[in-house]
Amino acid sequence: MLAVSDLHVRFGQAHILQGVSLSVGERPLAVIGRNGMGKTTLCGAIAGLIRRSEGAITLGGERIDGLAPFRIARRGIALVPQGRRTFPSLSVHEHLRLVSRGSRARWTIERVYETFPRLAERRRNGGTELSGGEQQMLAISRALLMNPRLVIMDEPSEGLAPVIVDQLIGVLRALPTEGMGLLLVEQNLRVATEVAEEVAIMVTGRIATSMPARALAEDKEAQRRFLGVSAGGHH
Amino acid sequence: MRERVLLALGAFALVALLPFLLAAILPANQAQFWTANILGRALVFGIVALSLTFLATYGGFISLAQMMIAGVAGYALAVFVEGAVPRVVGGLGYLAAIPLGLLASTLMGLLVGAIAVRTRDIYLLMITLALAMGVFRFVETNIAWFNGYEGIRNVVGPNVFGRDFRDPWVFFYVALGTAALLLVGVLYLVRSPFGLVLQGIRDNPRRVAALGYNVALHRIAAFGVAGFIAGCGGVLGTIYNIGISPGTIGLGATVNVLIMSVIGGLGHPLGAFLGSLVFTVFDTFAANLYDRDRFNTLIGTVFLVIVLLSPDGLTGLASRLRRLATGRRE
Amino acid sequence: QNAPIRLGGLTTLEGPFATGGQDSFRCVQMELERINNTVGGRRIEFIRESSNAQADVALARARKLIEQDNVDIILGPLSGAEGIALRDYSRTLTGKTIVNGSSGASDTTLRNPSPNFFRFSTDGTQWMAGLGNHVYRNLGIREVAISAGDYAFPYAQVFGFNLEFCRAGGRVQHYWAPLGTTDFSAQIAQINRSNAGAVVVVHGGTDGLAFMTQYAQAGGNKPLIGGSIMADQTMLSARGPHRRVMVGMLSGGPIADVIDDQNWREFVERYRRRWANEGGFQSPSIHGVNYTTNLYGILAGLRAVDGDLSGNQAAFQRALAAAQVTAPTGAAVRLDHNRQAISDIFLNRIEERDGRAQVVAFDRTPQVNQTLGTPEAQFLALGAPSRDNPGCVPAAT
Amino acid sequence: MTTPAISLAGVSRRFGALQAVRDVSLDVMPGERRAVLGPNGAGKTTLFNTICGDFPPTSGQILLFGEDISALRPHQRTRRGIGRTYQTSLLFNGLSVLENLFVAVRGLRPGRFSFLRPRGSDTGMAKARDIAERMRLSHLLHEQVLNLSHGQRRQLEIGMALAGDPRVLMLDEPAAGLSPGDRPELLLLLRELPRSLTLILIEHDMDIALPAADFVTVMKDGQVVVEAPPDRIEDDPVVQAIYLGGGH
Amino acid sequence: MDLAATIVLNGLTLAALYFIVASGFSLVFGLMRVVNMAHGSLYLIAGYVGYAVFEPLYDQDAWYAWHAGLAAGILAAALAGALMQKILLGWMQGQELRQALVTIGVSIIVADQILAFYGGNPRQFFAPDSIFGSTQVPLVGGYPTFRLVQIGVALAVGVGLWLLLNRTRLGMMIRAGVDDREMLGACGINVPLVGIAVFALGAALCGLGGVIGSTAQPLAMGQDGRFLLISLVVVIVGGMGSIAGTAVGAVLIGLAEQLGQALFPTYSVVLTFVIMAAVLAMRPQGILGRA
Ligand SMILES: Nc1ncnc2c1ncn2[C@@H]1O[C@H](COP(=O)(O)OP(=O)(O)OP(=O)(O)O)[C@@H](O)[C@H]1O
Ligand SMILES: Nc1ncnc2c1ncn2[C@@H]1O[C@H](COP(=O)(O)OP(=O)(O)OP(=O)(O)O)[C@@H](O)[C@H]1O
Ligand SMILES: [Mg+2]
Ligand SMILES: [Mg+2]
Repeated sequence: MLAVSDLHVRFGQAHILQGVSLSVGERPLAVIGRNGMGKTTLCGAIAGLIRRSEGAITLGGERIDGLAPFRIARRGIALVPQGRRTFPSLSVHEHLRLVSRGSRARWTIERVYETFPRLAERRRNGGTELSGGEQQMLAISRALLMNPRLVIMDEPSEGLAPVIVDQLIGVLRALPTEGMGLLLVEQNLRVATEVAEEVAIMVTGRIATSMPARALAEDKEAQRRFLGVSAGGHH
Repeated sequence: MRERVLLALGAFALVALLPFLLAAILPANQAQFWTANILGRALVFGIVALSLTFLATYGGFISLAQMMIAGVAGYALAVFVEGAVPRVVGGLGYLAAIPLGLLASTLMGLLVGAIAVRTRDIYLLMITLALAMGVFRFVETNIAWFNGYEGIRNVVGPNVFGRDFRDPWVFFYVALGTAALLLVGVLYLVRSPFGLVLQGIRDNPRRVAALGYNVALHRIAAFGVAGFIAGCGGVLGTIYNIGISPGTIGLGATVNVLIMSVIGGLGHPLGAFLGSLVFTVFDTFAANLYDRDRFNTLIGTVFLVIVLLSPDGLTGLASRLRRLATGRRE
Repeated sequence: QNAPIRLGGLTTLEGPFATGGQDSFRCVQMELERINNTVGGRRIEFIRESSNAQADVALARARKLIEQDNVDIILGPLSGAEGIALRDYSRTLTGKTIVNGSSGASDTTLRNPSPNFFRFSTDGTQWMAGLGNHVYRNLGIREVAISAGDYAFPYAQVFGFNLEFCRAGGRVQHYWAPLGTTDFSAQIAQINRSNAGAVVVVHGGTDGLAFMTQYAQAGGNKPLIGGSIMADQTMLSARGPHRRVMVGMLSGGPIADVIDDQNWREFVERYRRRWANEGGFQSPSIHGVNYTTNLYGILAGLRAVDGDLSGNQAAFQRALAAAQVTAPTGAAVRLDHNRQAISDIFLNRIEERDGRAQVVAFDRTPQVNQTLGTPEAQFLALGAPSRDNPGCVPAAT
Repeated sequence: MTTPAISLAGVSRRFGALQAVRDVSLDVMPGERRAVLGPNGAGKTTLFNTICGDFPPTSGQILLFGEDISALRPHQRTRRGIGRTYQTSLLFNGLSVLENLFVAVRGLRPGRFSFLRPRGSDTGMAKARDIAERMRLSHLLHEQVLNLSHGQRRQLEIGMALAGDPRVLMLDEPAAGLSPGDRPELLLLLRELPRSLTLILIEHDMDIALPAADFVTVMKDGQVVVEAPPDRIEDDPVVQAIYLGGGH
Repeated sequence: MDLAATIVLNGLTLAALYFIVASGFSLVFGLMRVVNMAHGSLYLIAGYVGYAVFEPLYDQDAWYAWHAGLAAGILAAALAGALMQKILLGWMQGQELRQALVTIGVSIIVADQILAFYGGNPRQFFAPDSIFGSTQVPLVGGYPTFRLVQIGVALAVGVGLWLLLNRTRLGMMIRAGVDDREMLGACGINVPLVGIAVFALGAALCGLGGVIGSTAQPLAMGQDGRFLLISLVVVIVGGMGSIAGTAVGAVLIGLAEQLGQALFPTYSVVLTFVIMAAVLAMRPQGILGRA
């Protein structure tokens, strides 16, 4: 569905993305990597928020790179940005109304409220009058409500309580059955490995390697090499 | 950082030599005109613009009150100095009256800062504009102290080392010296704790408080500093204009200072002077370049083009070029 | 010696005063063309500059004319504060001369005048000469309401009116409004309720129009008496409800549209022919005429010295001081010891003539000097005109 | 008995109709490591805000080492030894990493209001570098903070709080946004903090929160619902139900 | 005491005019964070273009002359506004200061070009006879009907705007666009288009004010600066982006001006600015502005 080939991004002289190539099909793809490796930059570039300097991005065969963000979104790409970026002057409910595709779509406002009851309770709060986690839920819902062909999620589990994280995992796993592709950037290995079958590891602006999620979950060596996870870390 | 100071000083050294250059290439009267009424006038405006640039660049405060504050210094001088017409208070020599003027502008600066202490962004721009217009209207209507619409005339300026201030060269070098001192002062200040905190307030006042700083205090102090700078410009300007009248601090003048700062660029204090120079040249010669009845269209267009071309003015343009040349990332 | 004489023109081509400014250059250009730019055997080169009616801008422009464009004489400026600024500047000059354009503040020449600043046009106070007496004596009105702008020029005019009206025994009630006021309804409400026999209106361009319009809308019906710039083409050529009330309005000033004088008829004729299809008015504006009068002064001076400006213009300036000219209106003009004009002032009434409102002179006060006849010492003792000093001093009984 | 470092008595904070924090009373002893857990929107961050003064409590009393600070303004509380991080980083984007830290250090020293530049020998500068070292940001010392990645910002965020060596350190989800590799490092850093310092920690990552804490407070709907030592948290039925869920 | 009543009524009618003009400014200023320094120029454009249409019709005394002028003025302003946003401001969204300066540049040019086109002579619309004369008002007596009409128009504008902003999806887009345009775009909304729509609407309102204002007061050079300042003050005092706030601000300023002129004419001008400074010092976000 989504295909990125040899994508480069530069900020001034800084060469942030140095030829990223990846493709997302029906099944979710997870991208992980240490801080400052370029994951967010990648998401931004695909969504059209960051100008790419070279490379091609296609969605279902059509070129989308260079399009204005809103056109890319209309082609069917939704983004859950890092740092939530909810709108202070819109209430929770207005956020949802703003992007809702009506009541016949797969994801409806009602369904969002069922999935995240917390949001239902806060429907009148402004976008920043929410707790960190609530904002995160809102950002996720905002993307899902667009009923896109592909969702890009940049660390969606950040700030969520474990119980909500489990719930999120459930939701994400169900996406393929609803015909939604998923590009998932995560720092939470558990989420990444449980949602995606394929995991790409990013190191200084390149996809260093990609492997089956299960393999990575076992392979402490790979974790150490690419993520610097010291064996003692988890218990 | 060093390099910025050197850059600035270098620029000024260059300007210091200009008069001789001009004298070499132009007829005497024109050389004098350029020295006093283009360069000199540009320096005076530049100093006022500098006070705005200082607040905008490092504090994020776009203050439109700076011209008014400069005017306060000018009026204070005119009110107290001997020989001004009409004589309001008088009796003081320039040596006493000028510091008085600077004191007045600094206090006015602090006052503006205090009144605006809780406002930000566009709101700050507006409240300062309102204060400026308020003072302007008051001065324009008050006869007893400011002689209303006609203002106070005949502030001829002191003798500097036995040379008359009306001598364009004297005026020019005094203005230049003042400007240089103020500029270096600003560049020094912004890397001091005060300067850093000021920039912190620009980026994130809540955190500044959380780190144990008194935000209000720093903000007001910043306006005080800017007030002093503007005051220097006001004093020089008043002497240059042989007096001061409300028009000097009217809406037009206020906006002009903003225009200069932006043309020059809010990225670097030096921009203030670049901007004022460009502005002065156009302001003076637009009428020659273009149909005399329509030169405002020309000024407007030039201004528009500069703003459209470069978000951060001429200095921005310059540094971008430099970056391309050296291939270094700032 | 045969290099052209450089004459710098300074007026206001921006903002509210722009129309007056344009017209002043029209007239100057016309008169220079008429003598095809030569006087005393020397060509005259006319260099134009424009200020925005602010003192410091006028000063900057004047400096440019003198120092950059190297002019010998400046003709200008247009408004009061500018005039005073240039008067001060002229003092710092040697070998240059500034001749007023149309600025009408008294102090420019009355208090500490400058040796090389000349004014062949009369000032705002002089322009009201004869009006006060006429209102009191001939119209028998004993009390008036004065609505005036709160700045120098109206001060001068009100001063001039009161000087006569109060001395004659009249009572006045002042309503000051800041420059730029365009909603006078509060004032008008008060005025209509007062028992004033007439309303004296002294406002500049737009403000004046606003007052008249709203006076009309509020159904005002007291007789109107206008300041010199109220009864002006800029006002009358504007269309609007105000016209109704303005017909019949009295005013005083250095000009009128219709003056029974050969000079004037020819001048107006010339003006129409030259500018009819280049945006000119039906007849020249007050500013146009003032600039012209001052230009005549300059030309007279130059003729007297055969265009010889040598010796730091000393001879020329002496000639100027002694010059006697006839203004376009046919009024004789000479200068007093302060180099300020003494000339005729007209009493005007606005009438409908061949389909349009015109200012018609029905009387003139000859040779009005700057103190309206009062001995200078006594006049100076009254102090400078201002809101707090509107010149209303009853005759000592 | 010793006076608690932080002592809350019936602290409440409401936003309009909503009681974000409801009558919370708790004592944190000097040198204690206290973890505050709870579902999203439980009121944890708001509790922090009431303590550091960003949102003063609508009712209740806050004692810092016995001194009532309920009425003080934020910067005054900070000067009395409270330091905190923010859930969503609040940094000075226009300044470099080093300058950010320097401002943070200087904030609690005499002469914090000064027109004089720090000299090369300035201890504050030295301290700033040292902290950058500890937060593994040395390679970015002169980078403009605007250009930092999310995780790098989180690191700096913690550094800023440490800079003023507070007596009471409050961290709001310090691990959020850190890569798996950096989390153990963070844990180590927390463990190595001097015992003279009191630590209050909000964290959703149990691999950090539990090992780091001596004692755990669990909140829900603005109230304290469970208080227990870490080892008894994970199998506490209430906590599982409202917070951990089945995943653990 | 009928004098007092008259003055108050004057204040209110003046406030109505200020509200109409300022509401457009508030819309653009509050919702797009653009301090449109060319707002006054839009007022002039509407006025002069409107008058150009009005005059010939009026000479043939067509009853609809004024209405035609009104329509023309509004259209002209709206068009100008839309163009300004499309060509100059759209692509530098978010750079508040820069935009403000661009509009300053525009205002300088427009003022000068209008002077070139129409000359400096003041003009004034004649209100249609249906609303020209005067009406009997209790306490006050005969009162210019047109000034009363102003109040009606102002009310209509106010209600309309409120509904638009708080009841429609467009309103939500606009508000969200202020917070984070980039993200709004990523939500699939054509942000530039929204911007143009808002600008056109704001300008149209200003145009409405321009023609109505030029019927109540003379239309001349310098009016642009005046109404710009008034709009600024009104919006600031009321609180930006808040329609209700703009109304409050307008009433406050309108009354202050009239009372000031009646009580202490000399310093009445200063009064406006004193009020503004005072309000902002107390409530930085304006009386009804969101913090
Ligand atoms: N505007 C910019 N200019 C220069 N460098 C930048 C800019 N934005 C980001 N960078 C650099 O690009 C690198 C990648 O940033 P990015 O945010 O994509 O990392 P990331 O993988 O998302 O990290 P994290 O996991 O912490 O979110 C970082 O080193 C950052 O410093
Ligand atoms: N400024 C505000 N205005 C109104 N309500 C607010 C505001 N800030 C927070 N709230 C509400 O207060 C409640 C507590 O918020 P708080 O940020 O303390 O939760 P939290 O425990 O930190 O949650 P999280 O773990 O997601 O950060 C939430 O329901 C939130 O909606
Ligand atoms: Mg990231
Ligand atoms: Mg929180």
